[in-house]
Amino acid sequence: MEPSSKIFYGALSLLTLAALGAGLVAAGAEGLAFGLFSVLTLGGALVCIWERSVVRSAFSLMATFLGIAGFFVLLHADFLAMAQILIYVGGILALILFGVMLTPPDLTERKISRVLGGLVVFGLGFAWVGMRVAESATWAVTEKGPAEGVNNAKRIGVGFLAADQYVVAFELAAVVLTVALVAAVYIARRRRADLEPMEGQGGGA
Amino acid sequence: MGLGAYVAVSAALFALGVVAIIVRRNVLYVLMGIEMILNAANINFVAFSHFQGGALDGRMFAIFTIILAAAEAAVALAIVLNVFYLFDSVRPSEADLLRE
Amino acid sequence: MKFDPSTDFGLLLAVLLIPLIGYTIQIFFGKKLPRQGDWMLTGGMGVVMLITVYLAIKAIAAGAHGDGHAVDFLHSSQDHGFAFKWLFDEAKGPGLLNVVAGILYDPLGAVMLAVVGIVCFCVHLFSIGYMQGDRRYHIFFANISLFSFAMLGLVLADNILFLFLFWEIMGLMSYLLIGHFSQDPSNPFFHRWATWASKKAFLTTRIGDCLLFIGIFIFYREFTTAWETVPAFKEALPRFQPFLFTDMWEMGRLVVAQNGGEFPAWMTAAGLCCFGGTIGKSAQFPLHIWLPDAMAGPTPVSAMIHAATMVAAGVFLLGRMYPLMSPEVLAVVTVVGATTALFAATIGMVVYDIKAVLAYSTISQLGFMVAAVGMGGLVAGMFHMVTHAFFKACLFLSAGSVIHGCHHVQDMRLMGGVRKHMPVTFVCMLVCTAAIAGVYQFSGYFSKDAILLAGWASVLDNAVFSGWNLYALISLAIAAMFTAFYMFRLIFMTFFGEYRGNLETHMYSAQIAAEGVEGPEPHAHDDHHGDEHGHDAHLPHEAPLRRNPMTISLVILAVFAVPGVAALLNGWITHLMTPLSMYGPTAGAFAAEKISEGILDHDSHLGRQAHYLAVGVSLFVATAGIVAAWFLYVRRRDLPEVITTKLGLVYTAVRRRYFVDEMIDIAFIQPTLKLTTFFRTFDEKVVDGFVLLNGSIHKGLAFFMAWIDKTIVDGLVNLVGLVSQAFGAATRLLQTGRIQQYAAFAVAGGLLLASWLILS
Amino acid sequence: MDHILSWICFLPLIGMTAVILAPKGNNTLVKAISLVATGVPFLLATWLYFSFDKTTASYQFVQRFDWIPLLGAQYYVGIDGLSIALIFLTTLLLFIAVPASFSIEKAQKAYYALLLLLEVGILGVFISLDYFLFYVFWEIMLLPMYFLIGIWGGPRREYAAIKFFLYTLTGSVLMLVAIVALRLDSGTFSIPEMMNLARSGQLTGASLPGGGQLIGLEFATWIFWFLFIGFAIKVPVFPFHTWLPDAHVQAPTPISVILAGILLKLGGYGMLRACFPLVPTAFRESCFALGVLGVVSIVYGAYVALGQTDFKRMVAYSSVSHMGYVLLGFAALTEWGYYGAATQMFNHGTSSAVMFLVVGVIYDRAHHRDLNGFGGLAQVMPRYWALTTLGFFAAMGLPGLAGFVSEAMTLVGAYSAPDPVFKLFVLISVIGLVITAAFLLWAIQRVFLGNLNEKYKDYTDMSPREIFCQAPLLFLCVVLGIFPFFLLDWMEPSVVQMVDFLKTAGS
Repeated sequence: MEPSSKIFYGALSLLTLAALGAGLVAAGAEGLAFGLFSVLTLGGALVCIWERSVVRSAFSLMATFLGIAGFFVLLHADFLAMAQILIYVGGILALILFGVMLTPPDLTERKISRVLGGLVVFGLGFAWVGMRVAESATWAVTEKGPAEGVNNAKRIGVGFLAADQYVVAFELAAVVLTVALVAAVYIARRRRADLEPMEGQGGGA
Repeated sequence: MGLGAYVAVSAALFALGVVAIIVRRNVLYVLMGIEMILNAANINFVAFSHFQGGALDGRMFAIFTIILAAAEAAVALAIVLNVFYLFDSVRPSEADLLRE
Repeated sequence: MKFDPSTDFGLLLAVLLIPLIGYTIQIFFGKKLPRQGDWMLTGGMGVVMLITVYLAIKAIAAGAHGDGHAVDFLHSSQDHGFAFKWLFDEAKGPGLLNVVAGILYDPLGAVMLAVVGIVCFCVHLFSIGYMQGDRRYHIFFANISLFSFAMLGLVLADNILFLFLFWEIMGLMSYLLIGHFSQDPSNPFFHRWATWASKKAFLTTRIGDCLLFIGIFIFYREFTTAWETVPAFKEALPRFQPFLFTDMWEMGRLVVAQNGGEFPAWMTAAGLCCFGGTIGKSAQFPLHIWLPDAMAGPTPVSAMIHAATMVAAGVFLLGRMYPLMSPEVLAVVTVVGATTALFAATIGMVVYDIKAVLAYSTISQLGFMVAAVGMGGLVAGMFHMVTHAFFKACLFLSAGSVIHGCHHVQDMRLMGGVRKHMPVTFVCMLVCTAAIAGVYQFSGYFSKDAILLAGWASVLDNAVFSGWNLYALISLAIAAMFTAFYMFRLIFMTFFGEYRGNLETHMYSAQIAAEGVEGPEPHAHDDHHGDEHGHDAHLPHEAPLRRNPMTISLVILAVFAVPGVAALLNGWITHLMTPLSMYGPTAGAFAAEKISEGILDHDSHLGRQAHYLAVGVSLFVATAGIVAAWFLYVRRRDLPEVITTKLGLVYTAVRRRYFVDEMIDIAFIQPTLKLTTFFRTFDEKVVDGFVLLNGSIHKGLAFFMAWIDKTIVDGLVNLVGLVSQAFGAATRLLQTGRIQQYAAFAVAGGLLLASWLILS
Repeated sequence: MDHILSWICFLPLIGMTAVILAPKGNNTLVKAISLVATGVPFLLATWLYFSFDKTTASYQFVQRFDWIPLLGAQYYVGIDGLSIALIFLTTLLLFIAVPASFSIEKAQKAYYALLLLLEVGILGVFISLDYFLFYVFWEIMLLPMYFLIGIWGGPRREYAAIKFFLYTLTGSVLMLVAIVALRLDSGTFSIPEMMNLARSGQLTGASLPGGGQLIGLEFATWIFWFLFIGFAIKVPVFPFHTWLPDAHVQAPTPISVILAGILLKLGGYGMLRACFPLVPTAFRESCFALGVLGVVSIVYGAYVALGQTDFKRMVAYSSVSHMGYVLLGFAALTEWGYYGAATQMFNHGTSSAVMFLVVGVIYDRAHHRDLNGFGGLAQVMPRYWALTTLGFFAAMGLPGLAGFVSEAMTLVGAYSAPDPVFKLFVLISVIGLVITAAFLLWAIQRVFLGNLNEKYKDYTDMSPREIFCQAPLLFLCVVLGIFPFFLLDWMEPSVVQMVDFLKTAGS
């Protein structure tokens, strides 16, 4: 492991402990869970950006997706949490891994200065903007929490199919998905004639 | 935990997604960054939905986002493969035909 | 023998349809027919001739009975339901929007039709011999057939729009026929000249056509307006058709009557425009320039153009429009005609090309006819057109025969003594020359006598006297003398003396050496008719037996010029053609108002007086002209050169045809070409340039914007990059990766926007 | 056959689909499909022509139902005497354009597909009675033309295509502005209803901001000039004509034929259908200006044509000259003028198509169009010479041929116009007649007569296919010259009504 990574992972570990502790102090068990999930989410994303290898990045992204699923559970959106794990972890991530495997590894592309610079510039920028927004914003929330014990999956199912709700959008989404998949297959179809000149060097697949 | 905490996490994830898109020179990172941004949005949707008394709309949107993300990922990967075939590289800076 | 509308209109229609159908068959199948279809068209034209002659005899019979004049001999097929609705299928009542075409058969038409039939048949017959061996023989026949059709249609048309239609078809056919040799380099004739001449003929006559077209507009517009606004006209002519000749005459009468007996100014303008058509078609000064060049066509075509068709059409139009012409127009007609007659006669005296002499004589004779009409000698003019058609066709065909016999030489200085070798041609030509010169009792004598009579009558009659008539009378008398002179000069130079074609040196050699041969270069030894006569005998020869048709047609035409026959013709025509019979009772009387009493009634005091003067003058000028020609070209052959030297510049001017061609070139053609070049440049540089400039301005603007974008906007962005450089490693971020750079900018922009929102 | 108009209009679209779906490389099949897809509408149009009721001026074969209710746009089609002949001409010329295109080698599938799409657009414009529909078809037509010139054209095809596109797009934009304004004012897209409003003088923009006035000019005047310029570019009228020579010269022969034969007519037809009747008062005020433009186009076009050395450019400028008669006839505002203009559109459609086919024949052989580079071709190509001469004389307006009828009627109509200055216009435009004869004869002389260039000695005469393309057009030229009532009877009631409308409406 190179030195810069050592520092990075060290810092990340410290951040994890800080987040967990802060969560526990702030809101007890729920806070602890929140801290854990946010560490999973943001940490996964950070590792994803940091890591030199695409495979590792992809797997760290899985942590992000899992963390978000956790958030969904905390927010009483259990169906969504399940869908998140199924689709993102099971589908999209798998797709990305296919992509990773179909393309050759390029270990030279990561420039540490770039990554650090980007993190600093955009992190600072977003942090500043976010803070100012947080100061001034009033969120449109009903202070009382959500009703407990509602069957989320059923509500969503009804929402999809009820004529006055989301049936059209649902159908459209289905069509878009179908078309997109067909299109993806079509685009990815390798046309020999187009690629003759590159046959020698690019035949990774 | 209050709404602000979720929004803060979401914002941070969004920023990281942007960074991922911009700093790494591999198309796959662009793809992953986009996924992060979409997920950041999803957190917001669900959080707001939750703190507004469990309104359904936000969750519905989240579901559609997930669906579209799946579609987008499939197409994007196909494009990535094509870009790779064409330019023999997955660096987006190489695929600069737009400049022509 | 009365005109029977039920059958005779059918015959007249057949006269039109036979050549038209013949043409259609010939143009598609001519080449495959035996003898390339010449027998079919000639036979068809023979039938046409028989019909026209039969109908003419009927007309003459109508003129002979009664009080000796054919009155009320005007048949319009529309009165008998025999009409072709042209523009709209259903008749639109007395509306103004319909053109219904029918057949108008009147004495003028009857006579003209017979002349056209006979001359066209003779030309067809002659062509069988003359054109043999031509590569486009069948096309030639098709074209002369359609040419004849157009002239026949023009004569029979009962409305001016259809007359114009046939008029233009004739223009087209003359274009094609004059240019007949223009695309065949294997032909020994002058194809380059033919191309140019045919185009010149078409364009020159088209100028006249356009004037005629305008004249038709004016008549249409004014007549319809008058008819719609004045109730009396509506009552008088309930079924008014604005283009119909009979209705036009009637309307003209009514309009003039309503105007207090004076012609309104617009009628003068319209009449002048219509006369413009005559100037173009009948080769009057200054649009005569096409006619001498038109002899570039094959000789039969020249015969046709100069005799029965084309040029006759202009004079025929004058006859048709006579009632509508105001005295002012007639004065112009007189002056133009007389000037042309004299002007062309002077040129005729100095040219050596045998066809050119005939061409200028045609122009001159047309001037006679036009001037005659102008002076009131309507019948005299038409009669001269008839006699002229016969003898000029014969003269041209004889000339063609001579040219053919003399190995396609046209310069008279290279002929001579042909009399002995071509006796039949000589006789025919002599008869016709006598006729054109006005020798006593030959056909030209009668018609020219009638013209001079009209001149004298109009000069002597105080009611119609004007100085222009006196000018015309004098000019015509001189021109008649010149005519006799140059025609006999032609005879003496061509047929008398010794044959000069083979001689290396002779009296004209110096002149020829100086000026070159007139007409086409003689093609000495590659004669394409060489199979018929040996090269050793370069002597003229009569057409061989198998070319008999040529001689036959010569004889047919010459018959009409000989004494006796000519007198008969004279009697018939003077009895048949009167203003009353030509235009109907009312319009005829109206037309006759402009004509001197002495012309209308030869037995009046004025008529007798004018008649004696006319006979005296015409006999004198004919004799003087012939004697002068004999003296100069038979007796004292050295004199012409002396005289020409003495005349000096005047002679040069006449030789060069008064530089009319050159002047027209300078005055019209060159400016047109300059204007064309100017317009083209204008279009490419200014109009299009404006568009392109507009484009360039926008393009420049676009480049300017792009520059701003690149230097200032992009510069700002780069500035941001520079700022980022201060943060160290982030610099590179901005300088690599295309798409990502854009994304970075987008995000940076978003952030900047957000901060601006927050800070403001 | 209630839907006959829609069938005629959209059959080529079906053909286009079939062409696209045809197996790759099977060009024979593509050509056959195109022939059928243009031939069937031609037959239908012929049937339509003869089942047309000649006695009425009202719209026939009407179909009308809502199309975009939100905008108030309808699918409203129908024909009257003004459009029937042009529909026939369109289907005929497109049917001829297909065999005339057989010599094209490049990307044939796309070519025929675009050609068929073009036919849809053109026919759509001719049958539309709804202004929105009209505009949609108008734009549909523009694109295939752009590609047909830009891809299959000559060496400077991009320049020509872009010039054509920008010019016509400018016109379209002006039209669009006017259409929107008319829609806002009248509340309908239906042209007959707009005409009804215009008849009673209600289409004055009074309901719009400004109360019918804009920068000191009447609403109707603005509308008139916007629409007029939009159509004038298509006609083309001087000084909007400079796209024409370039587009013609660069376009392949069949496209030139369509361009000259039909597209130019769209301008004239558009004026008659969708410009003058909507703002009749403004039109009457502008008659003088229109007459001037017409006369300038006639004389100027003829002179510039005389000055050309490029065969096709000459023919293109002759179109400018001939279409000037259309404008002059319109401006005259007399029945004869309108008969003349309407027949001139048809007759120029046939004669100019013949002229472009003539140029195409020689260009296919010599691969250049320099008039001075030919000579003596009559010796090797007598049939070609004969057909060319006939076509040129038809274009010259020689009596007995169709051009004469229309030119004579136009000039007579203009001469009898209420405004006496039109007499002067006629006198000036007669110069155009002489110059037209001059440049056509000169062209014949330079191409066909004189000495034969050795280079051209082996040229073959016209092939049956080439004769097939020209023969029907020449046949029409001759027949309509002798029996012009085959055109005039059909348009008579509509023309009478239209002239009456234009003379009286809105006052």
